[in-house]
Amino acid sequence: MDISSEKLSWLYETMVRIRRFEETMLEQTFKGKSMGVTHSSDGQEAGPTGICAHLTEKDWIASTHRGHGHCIAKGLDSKAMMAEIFGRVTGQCKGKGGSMHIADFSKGMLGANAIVGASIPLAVGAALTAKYKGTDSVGVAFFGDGATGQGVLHESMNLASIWKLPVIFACENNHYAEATPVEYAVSVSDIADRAASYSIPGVVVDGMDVFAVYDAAGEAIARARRGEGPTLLELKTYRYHGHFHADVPEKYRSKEEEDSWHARDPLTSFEKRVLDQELMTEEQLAAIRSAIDKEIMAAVEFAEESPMPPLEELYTDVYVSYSNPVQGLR
Amino acid sequence: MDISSEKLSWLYETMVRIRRFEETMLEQTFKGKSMGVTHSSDGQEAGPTGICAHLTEKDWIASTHRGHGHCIAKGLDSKAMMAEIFGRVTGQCKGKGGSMHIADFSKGMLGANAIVGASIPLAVGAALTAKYKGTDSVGVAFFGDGATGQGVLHESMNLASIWKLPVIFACENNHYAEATPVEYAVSVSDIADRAASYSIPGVVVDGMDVFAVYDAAGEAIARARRGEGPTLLELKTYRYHGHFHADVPEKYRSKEEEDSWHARDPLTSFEKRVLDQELMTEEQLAAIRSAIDKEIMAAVEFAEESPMPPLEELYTDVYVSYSNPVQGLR
Amino acid sequence: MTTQAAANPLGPGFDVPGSEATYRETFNRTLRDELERDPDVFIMGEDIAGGAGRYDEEGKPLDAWGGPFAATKGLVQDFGMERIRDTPISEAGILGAAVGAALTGTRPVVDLMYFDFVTVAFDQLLSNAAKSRYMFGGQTKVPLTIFARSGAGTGHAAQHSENFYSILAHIPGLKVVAPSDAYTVKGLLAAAIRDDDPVIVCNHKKLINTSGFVPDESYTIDIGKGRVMRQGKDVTLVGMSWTSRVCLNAAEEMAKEGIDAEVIDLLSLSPLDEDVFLESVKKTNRVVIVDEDTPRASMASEVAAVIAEKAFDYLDAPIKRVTGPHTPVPYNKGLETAFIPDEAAVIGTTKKLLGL
Amino acid sequence: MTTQAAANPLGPGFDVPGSEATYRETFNRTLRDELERDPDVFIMGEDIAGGAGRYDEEGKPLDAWGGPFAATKGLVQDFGMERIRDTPISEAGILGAAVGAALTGTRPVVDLMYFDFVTVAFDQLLSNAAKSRYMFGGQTKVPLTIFARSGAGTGHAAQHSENFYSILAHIPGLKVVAPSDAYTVKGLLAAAIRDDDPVIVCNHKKLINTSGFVPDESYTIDIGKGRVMRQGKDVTLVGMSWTSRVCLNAAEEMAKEGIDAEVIDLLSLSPLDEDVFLESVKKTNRVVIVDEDTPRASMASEVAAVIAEKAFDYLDAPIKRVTGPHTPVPYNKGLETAFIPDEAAVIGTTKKLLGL
Ligand SMILES: Cc1ncc(C[n+]2csc(CCOP(=O)(O)OP(=O)(O)O)c2C)c(N)n1
Ligand SMILES: Cc1ncc(C[n+]2csc(CCOP(=O)(O)OP(=O)(O)O)c2C)c(N)n1
Ligand SMILES: [Mg+2]
Ligand SMILES: [Mg+2]
Repeated sequence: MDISSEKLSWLYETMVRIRRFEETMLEQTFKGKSMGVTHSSDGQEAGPTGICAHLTEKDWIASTHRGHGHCIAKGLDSKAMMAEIFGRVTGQCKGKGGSMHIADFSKGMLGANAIVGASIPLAVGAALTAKYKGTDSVGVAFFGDGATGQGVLHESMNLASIWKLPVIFACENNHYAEATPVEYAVSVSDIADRAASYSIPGVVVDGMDVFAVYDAAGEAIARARRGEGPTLLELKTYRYHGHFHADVPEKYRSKEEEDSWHARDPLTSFEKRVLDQELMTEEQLAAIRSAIDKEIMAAVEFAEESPMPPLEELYTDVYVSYSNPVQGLR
Repeated sequence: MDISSEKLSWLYETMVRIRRFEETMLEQTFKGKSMGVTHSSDGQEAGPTGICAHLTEKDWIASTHRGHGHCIAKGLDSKAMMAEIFGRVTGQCKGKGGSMHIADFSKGMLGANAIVGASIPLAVGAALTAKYKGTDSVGVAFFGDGATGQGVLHESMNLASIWKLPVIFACENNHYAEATPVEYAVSVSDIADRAASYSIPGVVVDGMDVFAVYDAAGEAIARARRGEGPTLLELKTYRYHGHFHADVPEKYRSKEEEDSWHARDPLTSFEKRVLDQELMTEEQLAAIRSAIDKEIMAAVEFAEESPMPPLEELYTDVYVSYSNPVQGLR
Repeated sequence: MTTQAAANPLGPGFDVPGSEATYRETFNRTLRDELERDPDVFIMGEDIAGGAGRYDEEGKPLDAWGGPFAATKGLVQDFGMERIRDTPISEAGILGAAVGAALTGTRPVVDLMYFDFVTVAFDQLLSNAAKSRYMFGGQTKVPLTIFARSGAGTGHAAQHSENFYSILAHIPGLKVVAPSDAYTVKGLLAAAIRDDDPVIVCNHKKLINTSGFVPDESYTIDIGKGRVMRQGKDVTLVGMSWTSRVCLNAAEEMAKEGIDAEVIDLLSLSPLDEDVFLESVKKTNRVVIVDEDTPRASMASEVAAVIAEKAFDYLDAPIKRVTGPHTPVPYNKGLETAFIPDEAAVIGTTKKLLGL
Repeated sequence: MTTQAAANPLGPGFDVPGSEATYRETFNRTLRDELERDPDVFIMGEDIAGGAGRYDEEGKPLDAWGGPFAATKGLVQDFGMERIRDTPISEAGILGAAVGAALTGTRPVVDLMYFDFVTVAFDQLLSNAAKSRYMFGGQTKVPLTIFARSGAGTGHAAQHSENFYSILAHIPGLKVVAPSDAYTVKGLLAAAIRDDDPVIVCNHKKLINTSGFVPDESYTIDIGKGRVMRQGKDVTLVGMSWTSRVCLNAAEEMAKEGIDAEVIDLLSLSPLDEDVFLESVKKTNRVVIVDEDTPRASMASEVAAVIAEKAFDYLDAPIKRVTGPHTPVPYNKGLETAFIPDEAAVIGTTKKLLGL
């Protein structure tokens, strides 16, 4: 395998960080610590990890309501993320965005977005900036199988194709949009096949295997950086938990189905593979896991102890400048 | 050829009616008789004619800003159409809609629409009604190559496919959207190929040959009536005049290109074919032409002599009922 | 009992058989009634059933979700998938298809979940639903009902908390109703579904779990009629949707201090019942308009403008508006709470207005 | 000269070098100036060049269309296709891409043709352009300019005649400007493109062929500042976009009869310059607000509400609104003309208000 050992441990560390963050985030949500709904991405760790492994802070990603994994893979700080979910002023968005709007522009993370499909053209625009300014940055649009129902995806893929923009359309097909099975809502068996409508490459990828994602994404991103245009990646994956914290997935999917996906868990299959191939030792893996455990616990503490935003924050950040603000008429 | 002689003369009569209507409509527009912009469809007669030849008043069509051909093929009265363009109360919409909004619900014509792409889902909805009520009616969505840039087309084709609705997506690819060449704006060489994204049939049709359209449409509509779902037809065609009355197409397309399409004129090729095969006589064709000439002249006279809508019409037809109308605050 | 009842005080106290019920139950129950009443009525939306295409042990279609806030819970199992139609996430396509269906002889009801998502389908709403009848010279109609959830208060943040009704009420061709309790949602939702024009039903998230008296019998409340929620003589408080309750609570509070406020509940935002608040202002000579929506070109602005034009000579004091600020809705609970006009704000403004 | 000049009467009469020019020429010229000023500025839209991908004899990109009303005529040949970017008909995708580009370091200017088409991209406008800065806690900005044509008067009928600015001005996070002549469009368009927030520029179709004095030098007009178009003492007429000219014409007419009307031109709808009309009303004690947009929850309503709250004690008469009716825009010329508030309507209403 042509992956440096640093990269290898980064892949594992990142997937573990996502897993622990989501599990902890859910616990905290049930404890009432989140100020709003939360959407966990555990089970889907391989996608963002394998893709962002090829990106730097100069590259941009656009994310969704299920965005914690994208954030972590793009290098966001778990403390600031947890604090945002807790609605604290130390949060990534000063507690004004919450779980569905975590962003860090300094890291090239253009934000989670709570309107399904709405963040896709933002990645196209980021790629347009790259082309306009002549840099080799790329834009990655993460979106789900359900988002393929939105017309703006079609428009975005057409624009990226005719303008040969450096965009990766990363469809995380976790087989459900809320409680709606993909086979009901999507009129094609492999979403990747829709790439043909835009004369761009479309690749079906095992979204549970970080190495498969790493390879497919590496090719697509290299192609984009070479100025050869966009690629559509379909990552077949699965969300272990419900659509949002309170959803009960047993109502619409079977135990057998869930088990079959858990059997392909991205973390355990990674562990098995690196141990079999003696690329990493059990000690190394364990060390990473316990380090991440501590980090996430520390993130919760940090969030817990952080102050709430002052009331004036209600009125700030609407505009860069505005001559006549209206603070409600009282 | 398995077309009855009645149908055969209907095809010719309808194409001639469209041609004469558009030419006359343009003349009248330049004379200042139209109250707004007009978009001529001459050159594109074979499409609406070959498709509507299979429809009854129980079937529905949704149309565009370039809708006169669709209206005529669906059996609308040229008098009421011309009067509408002249803004008269005898017009199809009492002079309140104009060239871009001609409709006749009694004929299953759901209206021309001035928002590109916006009428496409209306045909899907009409097909939904057919399915819901268990009739064998179909819905036809006419739209241009430029409209394929709109996300709502993607959404509509996906909906029609998953619900197996009786819809014909009739893309009139006249190779330009205003002054934008299709090869610049559309990222696939044959729009019909996009049907694969929805697991439905997609057929490239010679949009200058009414017989080719008649056959392809016949198959698609029969399929729809059998409950087997939608079809995407791409009619390759050409508009002889500018995008709208004042547009000068020479600015963006070549004489050679225009000539090559005129050489395939739907009317002359029809005439040649029926005469060669002795399906109709020159006398029959001439009789039809002069009858239509008279009809269209009569339509202009009718429009000319028709009264304007009374001022009260400004306030009517906003709602079926409204308890507190606001006639402007004066 | 239609308008009459609508003009009555709050739910309880009718001499008609009925019972206490939540807004949520009543909404669901009313959908059921209308589906039974008229076979042309069907409902479309994302996960209004859930698990589409899958069936339970008894071979019934799954009812795994039941719409946001369980608005459509249980309906698919009784009415089937043709009438309770789950859709992909394609608001523009869905609403456009609903308009097309309405134009051709059915009476679609569309659940757009949150008003924020109406923006994705806004062109279909403005260009087709609202304008078809007019631009086609009155030859057709659009018997379409759209409902969604509005407002702040549940930690859904900027993209799931739009009130949006000010924008909708601005649009000619649309009707907009804003129930304020279980009693009014039953009458207004039924009226909306039976109406031949496109009607949008605004359901404030904070109302959904409230409960009140609901008559058993079927009734409609006339679209275009507001109601007097509380009689008073010192000042008029005008509310809509959630803020009608805020006004009522504020009025009860102030009553303890001897301030006798009249409370007007608009119920319909388009058509707007000008008489119900003009008559009140002519009596009290003072008015505070309470609207959770952001202030500029809002329903609060409209009510103020109508009063300033038609009841000017009766006014003894400036027209006051208490609204949300000109900002998106923040996530943090404290900030979000500060966004929403509350009793304290209404009482404070009213007392200032009364010079107390 | 910025605000100062903006606060001046109409174009002519400055002691600065300049010349008569049309709104159309001035708009095009200003785009050119800003493209030259800042390499990060680029323009996107449908057929803003025309014939995309094709070249003339000299190998220059075709300039076959130049945008509706020739707004961008000639620009592609001087600035190239990267900076004058023709697009497919994908308003949501285009606007979304523009927001993404603005978030990542460029300054896009988007031509959406007619305001009616903004509805197709409305979600990108409301959910992303307007809310990104706020929901991300102020860590980013959206330096985006959107322009389109508004209003009735050209026979474009229901789907091409939206004014739409009342809806836009309602939205926190957006700025909205409405020039009323060649002089103001130069200053406001330049200010919009240089502004770090999303700004929407409303160009009324009836203004595009009007002409007036335009200074040669580059200048901006502060966004958020209105102007006094005409000084007067008897009554205040408030206009915006096209209706500012209607008000001015009406004032000149009435002057002949000895009625001395002050005319306020809002120029900015968000932020709204409350002081400029409040000061005027405090002086004249009477006001007529003239707005072509449909009346409910409109800019006219907002101005009326602000006056009713903040200048109540100065008012000697009801606040009058003269607006379009609550209907879509009809096609027939006579009906369309009746839709638009004209001088006669303004004069009639004003005289009634003055008891003449
Ligand atoms: C425009 C819009 N419509 C509907 C919703 C409600 N909603 C939130 S997430 C979701 C499902 C999205 O499914 P998918 O794209 O597959 O992403 P996943 O949740 O599976 O990660 C829906 C319908 C929304 N947020 N925005
Ligand atoms: C949403 C929207 N965007 C832009 C326009 C302006 N416009 C009118 S027709 C047209 C070109 C349409 O091209 P096409 O779909 O190929 O139809 P054709 O005119 O060739 O018949 C454009 C851009 C519009 N009317 N609606
Ligand atoms: Mg999914
Ligand atoms: Mg075309």
